[in-house]
Amino acid sequence: MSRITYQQACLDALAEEMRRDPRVWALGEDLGRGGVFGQYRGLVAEFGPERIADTPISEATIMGAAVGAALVGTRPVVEMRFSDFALCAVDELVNQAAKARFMFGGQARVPMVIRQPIGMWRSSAAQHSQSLEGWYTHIPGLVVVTPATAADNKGLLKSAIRCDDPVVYMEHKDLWQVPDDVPDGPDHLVPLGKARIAQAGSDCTIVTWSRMLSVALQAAGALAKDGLEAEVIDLRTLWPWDRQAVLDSVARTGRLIVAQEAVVVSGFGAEVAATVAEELGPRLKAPIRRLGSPRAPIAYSPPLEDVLRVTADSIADTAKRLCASG
Amino acid sequence: MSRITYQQACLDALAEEMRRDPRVWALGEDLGRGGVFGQYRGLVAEFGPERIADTPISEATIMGAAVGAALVGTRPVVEMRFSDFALCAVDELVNQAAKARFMFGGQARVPMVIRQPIGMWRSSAAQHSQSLEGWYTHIPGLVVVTPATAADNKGLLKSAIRCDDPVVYMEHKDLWQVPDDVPDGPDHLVPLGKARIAQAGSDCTIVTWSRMLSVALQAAGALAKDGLEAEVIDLRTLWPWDRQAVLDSVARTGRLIVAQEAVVVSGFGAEVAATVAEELGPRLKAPIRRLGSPRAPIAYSPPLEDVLRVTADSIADTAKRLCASG
Amino acid sequence: MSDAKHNIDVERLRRHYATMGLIRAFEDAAEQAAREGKVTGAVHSSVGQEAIAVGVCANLRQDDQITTTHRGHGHSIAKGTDPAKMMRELFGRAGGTSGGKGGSMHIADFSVGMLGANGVVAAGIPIAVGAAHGAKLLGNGRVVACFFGDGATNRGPFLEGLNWAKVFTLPVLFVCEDNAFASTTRTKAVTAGDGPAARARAIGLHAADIDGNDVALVDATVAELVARLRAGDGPMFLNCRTYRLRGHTAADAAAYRDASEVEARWQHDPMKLTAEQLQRLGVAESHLAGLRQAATVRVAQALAEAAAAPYPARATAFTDVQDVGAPA
Amino acid sequence: MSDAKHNIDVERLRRHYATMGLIRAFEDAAEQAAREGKVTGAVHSSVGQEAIAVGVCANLRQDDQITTTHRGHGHSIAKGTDPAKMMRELFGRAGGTSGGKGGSMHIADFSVGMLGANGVVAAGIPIAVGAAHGAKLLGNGRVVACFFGDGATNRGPFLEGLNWAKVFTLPVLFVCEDNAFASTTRTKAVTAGDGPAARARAIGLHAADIDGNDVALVDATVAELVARLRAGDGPMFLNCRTYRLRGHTAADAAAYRDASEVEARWQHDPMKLTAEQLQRLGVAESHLAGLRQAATVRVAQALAEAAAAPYPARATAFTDVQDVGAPA
Ligand SMILES: Cc1ncc(C[n+]2csc(CCOP(=O)(O)OP(=O)(O)O)c2C)c(N)n1
Ligand SMILES: Cc1ncc(C[n+]2csc(CCOP(=O)(O)OP(=O)(O)O)c2C)c(N)n1
Ligand SMILES: [Mg+2]
Ligand SMILES: [Mg+2]
Repeated sequence: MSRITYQQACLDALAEEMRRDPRVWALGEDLGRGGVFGQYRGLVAEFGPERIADTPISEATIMGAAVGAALVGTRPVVEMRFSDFALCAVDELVNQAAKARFMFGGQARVPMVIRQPIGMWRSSAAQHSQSLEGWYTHIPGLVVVTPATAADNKGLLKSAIRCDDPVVYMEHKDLWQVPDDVPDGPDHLVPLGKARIAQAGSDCTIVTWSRMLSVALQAAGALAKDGLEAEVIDLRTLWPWDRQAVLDSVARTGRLIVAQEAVVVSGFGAEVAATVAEELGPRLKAPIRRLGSPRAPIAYSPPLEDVLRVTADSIADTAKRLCASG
Repeated sequence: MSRITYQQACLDALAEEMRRDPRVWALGEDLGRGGVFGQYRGLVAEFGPERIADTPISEATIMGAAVGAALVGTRPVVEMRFSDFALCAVDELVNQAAKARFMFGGQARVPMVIRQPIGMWRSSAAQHSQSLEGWYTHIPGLVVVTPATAADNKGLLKSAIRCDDPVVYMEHKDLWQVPDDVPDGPDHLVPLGKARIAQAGSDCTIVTWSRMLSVALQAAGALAKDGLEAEVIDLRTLWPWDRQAVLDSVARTGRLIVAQEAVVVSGFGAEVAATVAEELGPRLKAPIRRLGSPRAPIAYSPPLEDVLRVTADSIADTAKRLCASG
Repeated sequence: MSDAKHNIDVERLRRHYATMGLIRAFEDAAEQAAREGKVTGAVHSSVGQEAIAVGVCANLRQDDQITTTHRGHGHSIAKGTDPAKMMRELFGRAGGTSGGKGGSMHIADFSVGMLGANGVVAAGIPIAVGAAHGAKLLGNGRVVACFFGDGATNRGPFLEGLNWAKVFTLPVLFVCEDNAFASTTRTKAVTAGDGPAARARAIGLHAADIDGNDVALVDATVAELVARLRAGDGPMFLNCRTYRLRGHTAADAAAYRDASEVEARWQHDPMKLTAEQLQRLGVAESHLAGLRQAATVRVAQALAEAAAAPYPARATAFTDVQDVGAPA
Repeated sequence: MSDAKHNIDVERLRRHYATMGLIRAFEDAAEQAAREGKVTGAVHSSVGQEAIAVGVCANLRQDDQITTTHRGHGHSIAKGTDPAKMMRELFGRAGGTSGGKGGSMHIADFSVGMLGANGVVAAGIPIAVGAAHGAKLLGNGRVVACFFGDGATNRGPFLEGLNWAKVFTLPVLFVCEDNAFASTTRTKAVTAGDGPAARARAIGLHAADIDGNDVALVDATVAELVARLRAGDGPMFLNCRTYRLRGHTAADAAAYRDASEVEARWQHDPMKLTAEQLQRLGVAESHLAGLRQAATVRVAQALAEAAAAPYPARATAFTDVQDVGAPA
């Protein structure tokens, strides 16, 4: 175990996988100078500019070329810089990467990782702050991963790189500098599709992912002081997601809050809520609650940006109300 | 009232609005020859090639140029041909059209209609068949419309053209030739955000939109023979959607089925289901059920394609089971 | 014996003619089947453009690779795809190249380096570039030919892909099939400047601009370009002027152009031109008729087989989606 | 009195110098405020590129329009935006150009035809083209100048937008600020061919390629190009060679380039060049110092005002979203 940052953890993960498998390479803008968040720092020295490739500002072709390179047997790790810019490459991701294996009847696979940092990062405004993870869960063929901790950003990135299908890998921009205890050595893998009970509890279930995990844990801490035990589940992977872990928990607690940073409307929280309603509906002790951003673009000005944030208080308040009713 | 097709209805709507407002114009590939589904047939003769503009195959710029043209006071109607191709223009739609009004503090508006035909259309396969309406409901700034009938394809298109914000307008490719009674004259407007109770009933509520409406009505017909009265609600507009109409209905019937052609996972049905669970959860008589496509790309071969379709039988069966339980 | 102009030997030209004839027969049969409703999806015929497919692919090894477009039957056949398997795909049957999942717009045959057709105009360009990028990283000496239409040169990936290939010095041959149409629109009406080759040159690529209906010329030009690819000279560009003799799809009567224009273009039909050339080289028309007849028979058999083949098992609607998270 | 080379009159050049000085002062203050954490978002300085903004916008009428990029303060000031309003925007305050909702990357000022900065590289190109398309449809005689960087010429919309403008004969002036960098990358390292102007010419546009640090030259060149736009000659292209004297953002020390390289480029600083030119034309350095001083004072005041301005009301987080379906 070492205490390292989320940023260092994924750096280690990529370096280990590149050492292990010569077919793994990374491509994107400015990677040679370490990438825009330092998450490629120093890699070009070890692996050279062929395997840490600086590209033109050509998002569509970064994505499309990775599809081609994956089809012929390499394992590209694509850096999109901000998930917002990946919107310049949606055809290549959704119509090509996600569908090639199926459309071609299984003749080939598309083992690629698409890194798309998400989330609010002080005053990044409407085009540099979006959390669009829900979108990609809707697209057959894609795996969607949203690591919340340094340990997971190591273990999940390694699993993503080893996955034979395209993985949309969404780090959160506000987590890069957050440290965590991370298992040492190259064998720390976190399986895709397995949630983690970040805190056990019996009064209500809070399902969350990405940066919202720390907010949910804070809320759980506050609730504990009021004698309420919240169970906090970090989904880690949104597709496939760990339905069973969530259903088991909610079956025990009878109450569900889904907390996400993304816009609530048609966010992934809707899928979680709908699934729980379908499976457990009449057995719930209280109505389901979703928390997330109102449906408005993200403003630049700090106080306006903050209006959109889900806070520990809002989670705790919601939990208290749910636990009071029913 | 005249009996005209869905295709003719929207042709009439566009022509009427172009006559009424000289700022309205249409742009897209092959419009001069009537558009790929004939939905622009004859318009170039009346309005000339400036206002029915044939464009290069440049989806990103079709969308982006429309944003610019809208910002300076024209009212473009953008034709994307297949919603799948609109994926080549997502930055322009999501980062630009949807956000400009807000990012610029309300200095300008983006009155444009983005037509994106959706849905399965025999053997169009994975890149020409998608129903991605759910995606756009997640994006602040966008209105999302999914007309199910010829009457609505007239009245909603006219409302969309008159709307001062970007409207993602999704016709269904399998409906072009379907006739319906359509009110005559240029005053037939259908308001954005109002659902229609396509059939009243008290035993369960079936919420649907687009082509699935006819399937749901068929199911309701079959259920009637078994003595079950299903209420069928056509949402018509997915954003804003008529929450109140749905909640009122489900409050009465106590049972909800959401039927959609799109992939179930994170489709708009999840938003409807989650909302009803939040608002009415413990008062439901039976668990909510969502029907839609399994999460797989759409295959070419007819029998494989059909595996993904929601049928009247599957809706009726689900309704019967819900009505039996509870 | 050889044709002086392009120094092509008659046997090679005869083989080209045979392959072109096979493509022609395939396209005619596929269009007919589409009109009869036997092929349920769209069919985009490459009739009139066969010389390009054949002239290019004749210079590729089996393990070299290609990407193609919605109009890709010819390229597939020229690269070595079995027409019978491809016809089964068009019929949506088991045993089709993609198991019936893709249809005409998603033909692929990785066994012969055919990396896939594409339903999205210009989408094959970055994919081809990436395949070449992969070849370079793997050091396997393969080259990639990337087919696309003149209409595709107005989409962003055209610029991005060419620039990328040049920046990374990748072994890609870009082949533009400049057939005058983009669906129902005359490409020139929506395209500025001096054409695809001029655009390529501005991005630093060597570009040739030739009559794409002359198979010997295509063959000879590509031989040179592919040699340069293999020598590591970076991407090469080839614009092939041709004409789309049929409608955009089997359903398109192409009433937006005069019959007289089309008739004039039939005089420049590559099958006709190649036949005349072969005759000048001493091959009898009866021999050529035999080649055409063999193609027709082979395609008729493919068609009959396809029509008789079973549909894929319904469970395959859920296979090949993804390893984790596929529908149960 | 006028400078023979560009036939520019000294008063016009003096005004250019004053505006360039205002931009310089604004950028210096904004960068400083960003480093101090007073400006919470990213700041991209246009120091070294002021001559382009000023030389171009001097040839536009107030109701002509521009689009710009993440590096757009200079263009905005040159087009007539009040620096005080813009500074409030950078501080996220009420009364900012976008009411604090946009920040530096989303400056817009429709009152002077500034249609918006953009956080997405090259995204302003289609928007500018569309604005020109709108102008043509409305017949209002306006022209549009579209600013973008050299890095943007590798994105698809560059090709698509130029082609579109030419096909529809639109009054757009494309202005490439060829400042040698795209973020931390040297643009040349990822760009093939003979540069932006060559690409534009291949798409059929008339293109000029000039020293963008010479404001008189920019002014004179643009005067001619804009005259052609107004005459209906269709889109024009201008490549302005320059150098990004600061880091990519205020947070970027730009350690990826040698201090000596940067120093050499400061010798070619447009402020310095213009001052020398004015001195040659007989304007005293003391007068120029006065102009610079006035700019510094004006910006200092803008800064103080911005820092003192209130934040926008929280309810405005939900205004300007959309007419139907906005959050309650
Ligand atoms: C991105 C995109 N836009 C539009 C279409 C519809 N479409 C299919 S083929 C075609 C014309 C393509 O023209 P060209 O590239 O010249 O190829 P050709 O059909 O002539 O072989 C169009 C517009 C598409 N498939 N993809
Ligand atoms: C589509 C997109 N990709 C990447 C970025 C990140 N980015 C911001 S500015 C920039 C460099 C732009 O270079 P250039 O166009 O030359 O403009 P300059 O910064 O030199 O003014 C990059 C890569 C972005 N904003 N948008
Ligand atoms: Mg063509
Ligand atoms: Mg630059």
